[in-house]
Amino acid sequence: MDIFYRLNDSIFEILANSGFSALDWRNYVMILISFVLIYLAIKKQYEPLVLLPIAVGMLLVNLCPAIALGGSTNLVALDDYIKMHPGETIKYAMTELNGIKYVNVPTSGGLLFYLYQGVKLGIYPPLIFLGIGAMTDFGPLISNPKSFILGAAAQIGIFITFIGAILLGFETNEAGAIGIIGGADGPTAIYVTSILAPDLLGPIAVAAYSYMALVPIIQPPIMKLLTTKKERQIKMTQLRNVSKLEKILFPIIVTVIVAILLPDATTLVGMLMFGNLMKESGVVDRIANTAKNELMNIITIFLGLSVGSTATGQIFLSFRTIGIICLGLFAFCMGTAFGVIFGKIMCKLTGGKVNPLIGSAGVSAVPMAARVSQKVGQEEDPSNFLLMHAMGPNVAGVVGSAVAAGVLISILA
Amino acid sequence: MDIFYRLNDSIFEILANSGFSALDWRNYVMILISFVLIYLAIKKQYEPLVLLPIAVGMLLVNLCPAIALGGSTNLVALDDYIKMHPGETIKYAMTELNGIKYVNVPTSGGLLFYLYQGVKLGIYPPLIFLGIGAMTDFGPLISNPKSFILGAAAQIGIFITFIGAILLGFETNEAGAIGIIGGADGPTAIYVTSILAPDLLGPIAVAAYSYMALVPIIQPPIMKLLTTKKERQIKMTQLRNVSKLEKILFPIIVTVIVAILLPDATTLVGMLMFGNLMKESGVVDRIANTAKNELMNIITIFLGLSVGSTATGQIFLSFRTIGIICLGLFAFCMGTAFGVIFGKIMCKLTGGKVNPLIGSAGVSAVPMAARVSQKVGQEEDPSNFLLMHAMGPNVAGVVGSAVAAGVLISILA
Amino acid sequence: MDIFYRLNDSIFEILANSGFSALDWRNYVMILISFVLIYLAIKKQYEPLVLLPIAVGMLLVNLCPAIALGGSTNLVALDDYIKMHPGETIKYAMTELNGIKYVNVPTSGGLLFYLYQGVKLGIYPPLIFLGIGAMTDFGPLISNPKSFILGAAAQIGIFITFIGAILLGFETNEAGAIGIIGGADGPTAIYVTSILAPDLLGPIAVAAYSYMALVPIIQPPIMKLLTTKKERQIKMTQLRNVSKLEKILFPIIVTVIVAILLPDATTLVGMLMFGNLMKESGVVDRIANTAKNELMNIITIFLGLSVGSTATGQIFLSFRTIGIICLGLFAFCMGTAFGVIFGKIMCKLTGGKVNPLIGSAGVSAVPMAARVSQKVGQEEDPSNFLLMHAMGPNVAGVVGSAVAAGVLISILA
Amino acid sequence: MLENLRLGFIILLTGIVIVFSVLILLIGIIKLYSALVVSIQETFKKKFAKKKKKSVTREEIEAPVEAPKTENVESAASSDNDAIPLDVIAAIAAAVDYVFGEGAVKIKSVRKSSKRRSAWRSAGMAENTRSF
Amino acid sequence: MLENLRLGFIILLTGIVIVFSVLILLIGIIKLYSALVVSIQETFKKKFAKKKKKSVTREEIEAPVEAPKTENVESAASSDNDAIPLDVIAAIAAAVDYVFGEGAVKIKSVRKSSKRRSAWRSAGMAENTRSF
Amino acid sequence: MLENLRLGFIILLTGIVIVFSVLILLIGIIKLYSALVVSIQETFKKKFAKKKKKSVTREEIEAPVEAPKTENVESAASSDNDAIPLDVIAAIAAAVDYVFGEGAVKIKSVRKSSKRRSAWRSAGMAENTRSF
Ligand code: NA
Ligand code: NA
Ligand code: NA
Repeated sequence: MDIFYRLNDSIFEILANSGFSALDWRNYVMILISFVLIYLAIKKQYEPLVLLPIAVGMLLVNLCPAIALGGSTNLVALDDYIKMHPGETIKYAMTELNGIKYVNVPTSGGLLFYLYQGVKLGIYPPLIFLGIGAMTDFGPLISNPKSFILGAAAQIGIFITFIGAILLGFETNEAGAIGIIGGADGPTAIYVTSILAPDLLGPIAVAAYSYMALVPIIQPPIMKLLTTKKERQIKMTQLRNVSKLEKILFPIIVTVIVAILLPDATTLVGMLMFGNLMKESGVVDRIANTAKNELMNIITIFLGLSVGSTATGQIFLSFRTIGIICLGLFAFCMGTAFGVIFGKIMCKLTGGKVNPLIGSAGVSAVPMAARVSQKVGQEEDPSNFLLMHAMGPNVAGVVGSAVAAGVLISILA
Repeated sequence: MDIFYRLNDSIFEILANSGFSALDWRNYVMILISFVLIYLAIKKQYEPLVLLPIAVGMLLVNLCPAIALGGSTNLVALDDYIKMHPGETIKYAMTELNGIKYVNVPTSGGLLFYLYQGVKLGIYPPLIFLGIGAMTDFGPLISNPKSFILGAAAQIGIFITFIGAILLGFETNEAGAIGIIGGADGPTAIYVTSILAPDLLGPIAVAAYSYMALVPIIQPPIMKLLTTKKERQIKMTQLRNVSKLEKILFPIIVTVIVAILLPDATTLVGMLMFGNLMKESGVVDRIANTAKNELMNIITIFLGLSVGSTATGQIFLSFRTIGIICLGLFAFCMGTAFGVIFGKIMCKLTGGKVNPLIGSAGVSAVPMAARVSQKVGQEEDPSNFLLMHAMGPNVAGVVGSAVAAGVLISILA
Repeated sequence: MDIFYRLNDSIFEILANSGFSALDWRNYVMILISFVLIYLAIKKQYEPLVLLPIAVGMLLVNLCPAIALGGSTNLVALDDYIKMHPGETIKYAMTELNGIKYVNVPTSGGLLFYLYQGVKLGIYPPLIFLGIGAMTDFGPLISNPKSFILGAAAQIGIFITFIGAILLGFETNEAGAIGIIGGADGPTAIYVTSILAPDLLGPIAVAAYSYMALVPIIQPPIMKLLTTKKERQIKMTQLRNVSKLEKILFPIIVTVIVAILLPDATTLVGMLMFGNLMKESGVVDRIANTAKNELMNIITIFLGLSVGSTATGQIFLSFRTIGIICLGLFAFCMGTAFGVIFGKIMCKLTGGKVNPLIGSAGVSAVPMAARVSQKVGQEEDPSNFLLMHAMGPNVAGVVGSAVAAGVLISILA
Repeated sequence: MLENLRLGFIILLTGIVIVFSVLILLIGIIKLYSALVVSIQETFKKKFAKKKKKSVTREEIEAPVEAPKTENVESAASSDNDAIPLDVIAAIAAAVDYVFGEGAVKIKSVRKSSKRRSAWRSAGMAENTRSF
Repeated sequence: MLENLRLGFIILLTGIVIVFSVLILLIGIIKLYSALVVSIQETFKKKFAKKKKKSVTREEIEAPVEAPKTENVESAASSDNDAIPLDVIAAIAAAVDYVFGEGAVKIKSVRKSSKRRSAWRSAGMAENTRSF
Repeated sequence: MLENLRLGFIILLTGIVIVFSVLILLIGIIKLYSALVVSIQETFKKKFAKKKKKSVTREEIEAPVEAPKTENVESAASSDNDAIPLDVIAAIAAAVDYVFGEGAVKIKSVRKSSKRRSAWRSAGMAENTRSF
């Protein structure tokens, strides 16, 4: 009989520790949100490589918060400990509080806690940049370096959003992290947020990657609104070929300039450019291929899961998240608008040789934004090929957001 | 002359530090055991991907125990330190004990100590499950969900062995770790053991993987003993095709149910199902392929070596190891038996539509146990193809042992 | 107006934190040196897989030293902290010094600091050895085990250089690290240096890999000087075929012998031999391939970057570096010379059956040094194929330097 | 040990109860959603003809520059080649058999020829950069 | 918040100033070095005929045992095959088209046949060990 | 420094003594076991004819479902293809030469055609899951 009582107790205790009693409504809401993200990632293919791991991380942490908790020391009253571990010798330290002896039982952290360390210590985003660098061709940018202006212009959205965030009542560090959504560059956004406002990692990463996936929907109306039909029909002259030597020198020069002027941007820009140097040098294909394939894939899995694991219901479900979602959209729109506006200015200054549509590609969101430029251009004139010209501002935007990240970190961190 | 005296001293000191003087007979016995394991892994192909690294880890740690020791602080008497490092400035802290000053010289840990952290912190097994999930097809299980009952039945062996272990005098936490051998699933066994009884990692991992390799020898006699010739000749109807949507929903649903009911099983089941979701979604092939290939291979090397490194002679060579080896075999036999018995019950209940031979596949040991069902079935009737039907209980067994692991951890940890 | 003043301040502060004010001339010199190394790696293909990452690490750390600094705790005066973070609650511990309260703001370390831990803890070099083992064929050495004598002879350069370094005023631990350059084996040199004299990692790694790339220039004059034309024309008899079983037993036996006699060499030799065992066993191709490809590539990137990051101007630019460069060359020359001299002795003892040119391959620098033997031999007689015979001493040299490393560590660490 | 043994029986029973409960619950849920999915999909199939046209329009927005199938083949090249209909592969295999003798070899990996590829390569950004 | 807002404007301006300064500086430098590179390369091209002979001699020192192109193809095999002239690949593709029908498939990876290879394999050390 | 120098000489001598001792010991042991292995293998070769039949029986227990050779080829596909006799590869290469011109290309990877494969794929578990 005694055994059945205790069986009952035992099953009851397992149920008492189960999610049914431990989770609150916010966790269930978050689980639903993670389902929506999984749906968007799989069915709509919204940046699935990152959003699927993020969504799963979000799902797991809300089903079982312990999976993202660090190790700790449990103080177990000595008597209880002996009851639970009959006949064992006690191998942990003891603490005495108010005359009662406690055993200091260390507990190990959850898997996502350990994976998260790579985000917290700022290791994953630069390593992903290493891989991106190893797949990026800066040729179009080198052959038309003026693209850098468009890559800079599109970052204005970051700083305007920063002010918007302050107006909505966010702290300055949080506002900086929210602004960087406008950089339209995932690893940069995660890197900055992990330094300035780690609590916001979940919503900011989700917003950044979602809007990047939505670029083909967000940008065209703004682009059409700000340009005339005639401007959109401008055809640009073909880009010159860039020699291998120029491509090799480019990453070195960019690293030196950016790192000296803005040390806080060194890690991101340096890794991006190191990856590119590996690619362009052509002498280290072995490691360049691993950097852009297996290494980046492994880091992507770890990064996604652990970023998702910061999105517990208690943190994610607040009005601030709604603010972040709105501000993120605002940032993308602003970035696009300023890119196009500076495109128009360059169009004027060059006497109509620049199609302003390539300005919107300056937000980054590589290579989606460049394709949108191509597509909107072709809608006006099917014989117009803007893709190559838009790739210049597009990759310049990556450097631009890393520089903007450096500014934010250096002032706000 | 002085130099030759000191040369003599110096060579003598090296010999004094060599294995000849530092190792005891148990280390030599362990070295022989590691040779046997290397032989079994290479010649007999007993789960070589895991047993070979384990055997090498075992070999290395018994040749040179320091390779698995953590960093520590050596207290070196100041006078000795100065003699050994003439002319150097002392850069370490000093401690004074009984009037003698000591230099606190920090020493770095051995390679296998650092690799072992991934086992100790519970990181490797879930990552291996990630890869396994990315290669597993749960289709046969989805099309015949009743297989879950066989996957549950075969886990009864775990709990019966638990009682057996207690009867042999093991502590409850150790008994839990020993019982999980019956799960016939390597990463689960290592995960549970690293939490409940890390000292037993060596023998338990060796037993688990060895018996998994021996499944074709262990299971058939039990299967034949418990079934009639007629039962073994039952042909099962073909499984229905499972739609892609069902395959995508399956890992999500299993994660949610298991994680809510049994949080301690979340990490293992969650990673297994995340891997499977990556596979079935079809939109993240890049990272799914890395998860099941390079990432899993790297982790396998690290896991094997570091599990092996826990098997020092001092720990491994005890009567307890013999007990573990015996109980492990008992667990496999019990799991097989209960799987087959429940197969017979299902056979009865369905009016002879289920061949009880597929029950033994519920122990996991994927896909070996399913093949054994196929083989034993074909021995009676060469035209009988049970493989696909056995895959259902087989993969259900993986989920089943993870759930059983959750129960053991939640009660015993 | 106030805003513009503060804008001015803000930009001024960014400039004040920029490299222009923080870097000193030595950093600029190091940047130039890193350019030279990048040039040599890309244009001259001097061991680019390692020298390119080293050069980039060197470049980054001298542009922005913070990238290699560990996390620390900044004491920020409470008043300043509140000014900088208006409205925030203070979440860090406080310290009171001289009546002023300080906030303990923890800062995260730089990327290269974290990557460097794998060097500091001695993890990367053995893992690279794992990959090298998985690509090495010890067949030529097994079929002609006397090659071990040449592989030992070439290590004499290590110990002679050790004395040379002491004569130049280096401490004994530093001298040990410098001597190991003569091992002509990158991972061994880095492993020993990280233990004995981590400050010298930069110059020693650069010297080791540079001279390995220069082996075709350094060795031939010495080889020709020490041999007669007749000796160089000696043709060697074909090597016998080695059975698979011998190839499988070889790594096990070498591990056991070396580890028992010299525990400090266990990690390097053990991993080299484990990699080789994986290759030769033929049953674990999955993990053997990952070990020699992706895992090794990832580690190479991390190792190169973090070794380069130790080469700050303040450390690298000293007369000691010049000493190291000279001693490194000396070590290579001595190693080559002793290899050839022992080759001559073996030639004598075998009645002219050994071509002394294969002795120089004993320095390691696999497979470059063996090719040099082949090339110098063919210069005298185009029909002479020494390559296979030189591979024996060549791979023996790898084992030899690992053993020498064990000696140095066991005496000096 | 008696106490341990009692604990053992409790765990035995708890374990069996929990493992069976959880897995039987899974059976129920899987049966439920399988039925649901099958019925939903049949409903959708009927609506498919209509939807198809819409989705084509939606796809055209991205199509000219996206070519996701090609990406798919590329990234999965080393493992399988689902993106090409099995009958095409069968045809190729047959052709190879014809040349080299039946059953001798099997083409390891077949990739769709994509004229867009070279345009993309010059566009300077691997397709799969997109997600980072 | 007013204080925050003021800070916001300062950061807005600082950010814009710095981002534009850095990127415009990059424009200048890239233009400069591009011009430089182009002019240098043209100078070199003229000297090329002379140099070529020298470099051949230098290469011969390593050539008989090195075969760097083969290595290149091996290590990069999974991604691209630059080491073989495109026209060769085109020719192969044409041949395949001829056999299997136009546009149907594309050879995934072409590797130069290297008689040295087997010698190297027996030499027992993969080419790419060199750097470690 | 004099003290250091003395230490230097001791290490020089210790090092040389130890390195030579260890490696010469290795020479002895390798010679010994090589001799042993060669003699053992010759003994085994004689017994081979008998054993062969036995091992066939043993293999049949696992064969119908295991197909280890295929697994081997799969997992090692990227590096080499030892599992197919070299003469088969030579034959294929000759055929390719015949089609594309001698020496032009080399088939990179040849895999045995395995009818079991598709059965396995549907069996839902990659062969190499086995070990985990
Ligand atoms: Na951007
Ligand atoms: Na199981
Ligand atoms: Na050496």
